[in-house]
Amino acid sequence: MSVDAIVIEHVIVMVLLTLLIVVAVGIIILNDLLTAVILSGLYSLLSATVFVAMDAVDVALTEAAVGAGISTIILLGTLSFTKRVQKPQEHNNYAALIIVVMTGGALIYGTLDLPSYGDPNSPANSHPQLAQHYLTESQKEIDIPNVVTSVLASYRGYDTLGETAVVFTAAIGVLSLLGLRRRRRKEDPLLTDKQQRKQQNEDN
Amino acid sequence: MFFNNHFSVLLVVLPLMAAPICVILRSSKASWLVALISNLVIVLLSLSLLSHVINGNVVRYELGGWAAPTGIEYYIDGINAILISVVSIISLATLVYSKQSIRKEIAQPRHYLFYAGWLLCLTGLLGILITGDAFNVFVFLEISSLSMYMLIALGRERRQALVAAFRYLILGSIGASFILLGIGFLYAATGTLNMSDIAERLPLVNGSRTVIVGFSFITIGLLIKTAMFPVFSWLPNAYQFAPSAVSSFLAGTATKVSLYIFLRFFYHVFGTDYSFGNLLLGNILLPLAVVGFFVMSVVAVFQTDIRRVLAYSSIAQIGYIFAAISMATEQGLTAGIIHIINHAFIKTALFISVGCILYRYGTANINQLGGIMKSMPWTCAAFIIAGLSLIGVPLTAGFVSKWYLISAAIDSGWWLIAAMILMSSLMAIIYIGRIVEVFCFKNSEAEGVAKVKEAPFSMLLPLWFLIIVSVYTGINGDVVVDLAKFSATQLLDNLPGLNNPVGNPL
Amino acid sequence: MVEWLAFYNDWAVIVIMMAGFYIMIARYNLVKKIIGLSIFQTGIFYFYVGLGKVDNGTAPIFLEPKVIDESAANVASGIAEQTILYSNPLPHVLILTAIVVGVATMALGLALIVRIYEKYGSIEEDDIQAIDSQFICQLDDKK
Amino acid sequence: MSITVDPIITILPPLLAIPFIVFFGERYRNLREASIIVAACILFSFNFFLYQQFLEGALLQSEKFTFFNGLTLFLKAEPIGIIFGLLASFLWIVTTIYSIGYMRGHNEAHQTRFYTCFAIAIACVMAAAYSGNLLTLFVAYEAITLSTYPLVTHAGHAKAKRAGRIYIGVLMGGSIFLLMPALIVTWWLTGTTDFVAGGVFNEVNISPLFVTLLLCLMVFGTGKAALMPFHGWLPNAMVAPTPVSALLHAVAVVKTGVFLIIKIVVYIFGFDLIAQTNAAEILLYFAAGTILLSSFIALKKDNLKARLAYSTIGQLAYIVLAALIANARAIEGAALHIVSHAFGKITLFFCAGAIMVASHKTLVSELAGLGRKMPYTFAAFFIAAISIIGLPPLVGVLSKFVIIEGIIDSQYDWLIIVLIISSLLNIAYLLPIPFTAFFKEAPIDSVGANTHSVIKEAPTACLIAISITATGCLVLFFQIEPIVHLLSFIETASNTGE
Amino acid sequence: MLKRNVQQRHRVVQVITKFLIPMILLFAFYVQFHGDFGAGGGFQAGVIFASVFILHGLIFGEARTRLVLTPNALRILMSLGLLLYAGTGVVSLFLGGNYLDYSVLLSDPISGQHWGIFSVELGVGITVAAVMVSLFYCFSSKRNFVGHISHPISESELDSDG
Repeated sequence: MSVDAIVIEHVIVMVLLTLLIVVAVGIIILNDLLTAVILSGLYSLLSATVFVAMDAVDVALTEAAVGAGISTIILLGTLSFTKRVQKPQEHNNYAALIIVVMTGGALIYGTLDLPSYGDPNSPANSHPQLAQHYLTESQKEIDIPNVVTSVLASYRGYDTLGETAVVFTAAIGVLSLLGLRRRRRKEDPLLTDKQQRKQQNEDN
Repeated sequence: MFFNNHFSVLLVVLPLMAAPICVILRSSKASWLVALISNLVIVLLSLSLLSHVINGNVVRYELGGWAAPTGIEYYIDGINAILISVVSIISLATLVYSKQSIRKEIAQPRHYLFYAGWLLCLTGLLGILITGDAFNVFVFLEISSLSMYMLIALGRERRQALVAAFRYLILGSIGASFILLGIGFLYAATGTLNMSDIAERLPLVNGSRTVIVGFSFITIGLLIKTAMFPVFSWLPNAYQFAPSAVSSFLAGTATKVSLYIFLRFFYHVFGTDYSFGNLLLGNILLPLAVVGFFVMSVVAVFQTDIRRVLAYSSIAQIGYIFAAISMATEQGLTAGIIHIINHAFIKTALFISVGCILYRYGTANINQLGGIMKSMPWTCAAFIIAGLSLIGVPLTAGFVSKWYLISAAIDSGWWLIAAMILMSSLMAIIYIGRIVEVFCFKNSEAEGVAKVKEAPFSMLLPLWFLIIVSVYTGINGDVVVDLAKFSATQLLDNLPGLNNPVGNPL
Repeated sequence: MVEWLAFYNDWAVIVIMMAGFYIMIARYNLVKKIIGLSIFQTGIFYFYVGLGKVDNGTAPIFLEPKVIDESAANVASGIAEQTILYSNPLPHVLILTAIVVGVATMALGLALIVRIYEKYGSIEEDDIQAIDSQFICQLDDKK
Repeated sequence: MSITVDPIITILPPLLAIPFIVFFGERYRNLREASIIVAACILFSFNFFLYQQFLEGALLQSEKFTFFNGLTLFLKAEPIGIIFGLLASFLWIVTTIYSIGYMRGHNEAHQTRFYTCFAIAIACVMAAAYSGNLLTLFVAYEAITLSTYPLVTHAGHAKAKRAGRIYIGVLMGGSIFLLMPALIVTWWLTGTTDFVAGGVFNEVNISPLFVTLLLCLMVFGTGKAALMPFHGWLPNAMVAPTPVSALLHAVAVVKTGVFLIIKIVVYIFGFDLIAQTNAAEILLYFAAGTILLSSFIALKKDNLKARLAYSTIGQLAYIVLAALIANARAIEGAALHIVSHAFGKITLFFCAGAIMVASHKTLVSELAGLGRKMPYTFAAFFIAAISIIGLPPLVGVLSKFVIIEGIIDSQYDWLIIVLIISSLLNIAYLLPIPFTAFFKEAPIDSVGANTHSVIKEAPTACLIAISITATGCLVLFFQIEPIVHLLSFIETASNTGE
Repeated sequence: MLKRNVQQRHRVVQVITKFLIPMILLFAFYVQFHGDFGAGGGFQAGVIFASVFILHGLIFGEARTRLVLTPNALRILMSLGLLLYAGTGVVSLFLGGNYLDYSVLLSDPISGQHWGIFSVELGVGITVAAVMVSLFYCFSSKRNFVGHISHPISESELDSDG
């Protein structure tokens, strides 16, 4: 690949990130929550593209499935129970703005010494026992083409165990708050009598 | 003493596996039993771990059999071995207590979820304490946080509990995101996630702005998680409205574990010289801590709900601990660790005794609890003893803490801070004395209130167990002091690193 | 100009994070706060994944199963093969975990919002505060 | 030196009495009170035993209990402690007899709680008297505060609770805020909190200002010594039942405070250090001010117990003053004054309580003509008042005399004037009380009958107690020699330390 | 009532969905078991698998989906998934390795790794799928409550809550 290809790669990411900023600002401004939710779905799809452009296909797949899929569905579910429109806020919150600007400033200060984007010799990409080890040794040790999977499930399998536990925790949390069973049910015309009875048994 | 390295992993895996088993069993009693048994085993394991580590061994355990920076490892030295024991003992005590208490607070069908959440919270806390990997800290922090949000939302004043849980969720997520960002910056600078490895590589990039920003974001995130002075707003509501068993458990453990992360990062990963020498962390933390414990003690005096008094007092105590550890001396660190341990037991005991009162009277409002000493003498006696300990009366654990805090401050030449600590102790006399006076000498206004039985035995048992522990550590203070001194010197002296001769990787 | 362009990605990511952060702390609407949280977190994800990007690199999936052979000829061809650069897989793994954590937090937060709406009839922070303080006033009046 | 006796035996009798007190409870009150008297007698005999052993040269020390980090708790008997122990245990017997009469006559509630806390307080006082180092004394001091708090708030009404708040606030607040840091600093500087003859600071180099500060912290931190401006708790604490005011707030508790100051002066700082640094001078002004001011306030108080309380504050300041002069003679005077004031003031309080039980009168102005109805009580009051004022042939004069000797030995001669003025003021506020009672006519009510016609003499138990202590004032005047002899042991100890 | 009409009217969608479901299922299995070779793995597969049921629920009404995948089954499945993951580690403990050390699972370390990864990915997949479906259930089964909320909160409700 040539230098031009690198430039194009960079430019793609830049454009996508700019688009993301636009969407995020849209979410800040809009009072209609439904639109905000739809925008956040769009946002997730865009970010999946960003991840592809950054070579993180697994992340992209997950972001698409989770961000655009599950998150949007539960957000919509929530909106269907609550209000669709946010109460307009009369005054801007300047304290919050100051905090945000300060935090952002600190972060920008931190990026000044950051290795440049795509640098193969950055500490993160050149650590012999981590990044390099995974790319060079995993074939020998685990022999799975997708390095992400071998890192995820084996080298850092313990993290993934924790991740599964997080999902589980969230599930029992939601269960404890909302409950799995329907507490009050109208008759569903699509169900036969037999099915209705079965469901009642199931619920009791 | 016999300790097999493999046992260390069971500390985390056991509650992690017990949680889904609870969910499968779905019965209140069975899941309580599962939780209790697994917790009991954990206590035994943690004590044997402690006795192993206290001989100067550092336990390192490579998960998945991958050598340290490549894979994730456990890194257990004095400080986390102590805290693992403290957390598991407190969890056991509050678990015994919870059986009765949640009967009145949580609907029967949700009990199994409660215990599952409890076990996951314990998993998270122990996971944070035990791990030697920076990112792994974040993962387990989230396990514990999510389960805490859930447990808090189960509180008896459902409405406020929900809002308290939500506010905690928002603030906690901000904190966790900051920590994640901070770890990201560290990763960018060093290319590694293993704490010992980071510590080894940091000197190479010491002046880097990336590291400074990583450092400050981790600090801010942890300050939120520990409910340090300016960012404490989640704590009072959470402790007040959570189920009483949960607030007892959290009061003793949650903020302490965040404090541990703080110690681990700033003494071990960044190194004392860098954190407190180059970046002057002490100069930032100390004023906050001092203002924090002073203001919060004053605020505690004006609360009407006892749980709120205790919550503000907790924030004040966190201020003490921060003041002590930001002195960055061995004395100060020792004092901080002693106070972490002692306060964990004291505050849990206080919250449990308030929980007992809540169980019988249905309120923790100080104005409605006149003269309950007569009907609940054991509970009130426990409250008084624990309260005296909080004040720092001799022969209680609190005295040992105060002694060390003040002598550490004097040792560093910070006379003013010693005076402030003492002033804030006076506030403790006021807010505890106020409650005790109502318990003992105020005549109950409502007639029906007086005719209440003492709390059930299964609630008094853990309460008095904790009281005895805190009195014992007050009388025979060397137990805690020696542990704290050992771990403080270890934190300060042990130059960490993967090839550290003290470590004995398996 | 070009020097500053090198930072464009980092700074854009920071702007995104801060947009999310601003929503979280400045908006009263609880659902908005949760959306803000997810925007903030995605910002962090870009930051992490960006760290692992290698110029000219490709996704860390070995396209052809490599033959592991220690013979000299294959080592030579292996050098040629290794001109394929792979991006660093570690940030991807971390972010996979973080995404899951994010969605878990979001689900729990939204469940709380649903319950709060049931109890308060509002999902605006200031309304909730007003109702709570009114409730406390009532308690005081009773005494 | 072969014999070793553990002073811990003095703590046990009151503690062992508690199960009996609780067990017998309200149902068998005679047995309950009998058990207390037995315990008190045993306690006194133990103290006496210690006294004898001390004279024979036995080592009176308990095992050292390691607290934490090399800090130890232990008991060790020394002359002033023995005197204090003997005094408190003897007066406990008397007070118990008195309180039987008083509590029953007054129909007080919660008597079991009262006696239990009382016993605990006495045990703590014993621990304080025989404490082997400053830390032990501090621990005992705190324990006394806590165990007497329920006694102060005994009545449970708003005034009692307010008194309790002030009590805890001043005593505990003072000790935690001032005394504890002083203790920690001492330990931090010297690595010990032990009482060493001649002081512990000999090895370390500290500036005079620092010594002054430390001494001020300790003296003001000892709120129980009621040095102004930390005196407010004492008049408030008078809301407690009279036996409490009598034994605890005229003898045991407040004397623990001054005892602590004496110990600090003698064994922590040492005479030399105080003399060299002139550290005590500012405190002497405070003490002198307290003596005069409290006497003036006492003059204005119409409530009998309040007047006695301010008198106590003044008398305590004598002891503090004597201690701070820091020479051997003055210390001896201070120790003697502990004893003489104890007998005098406890009698006065007993009388005040007896008057209250018999006539329900609490104000001085109401006492007119009561003397004829209660002759024994007021006679005892008169004797005790004379003793406090310092006239022969009562013990009060001895201690004042020795204190004045101590002042003459020192550089602060002007203090003699303070003492003389104060003695005159004593006369002015104490003597009018028996005089009104004996010589003024009782008021006549609207019907023309004497309002005192129904009043009888106090209960017999009260009278017995009163006569014992009043006799004590007289007897000690002639039998002071054993105490002086015992005190001579301190001097030699501090001399060898120099 | 509106909902019913919508469901009855959209036969076309329902028919198409019936065709789509097996394909999505197939894709989910592909992602699950092919994750070693291409992008994807347990988590993604779990989400896709769950999306089958979510789609079914959206189109045919969530009540019918509950008949296919009952809440009880979900509860047990999500627990079993987590147990499978953690249990794999325990098995390697018993076989003498460290926790989650898959190399000891079989005599050949590499195929041990393969089987270990397969097993834990399966665990993740099961848990995630079950969790996602139950999240969907939770967030849709509360719908019937909405009509019963009074705005703003009445006094009586305030009292009952305290």
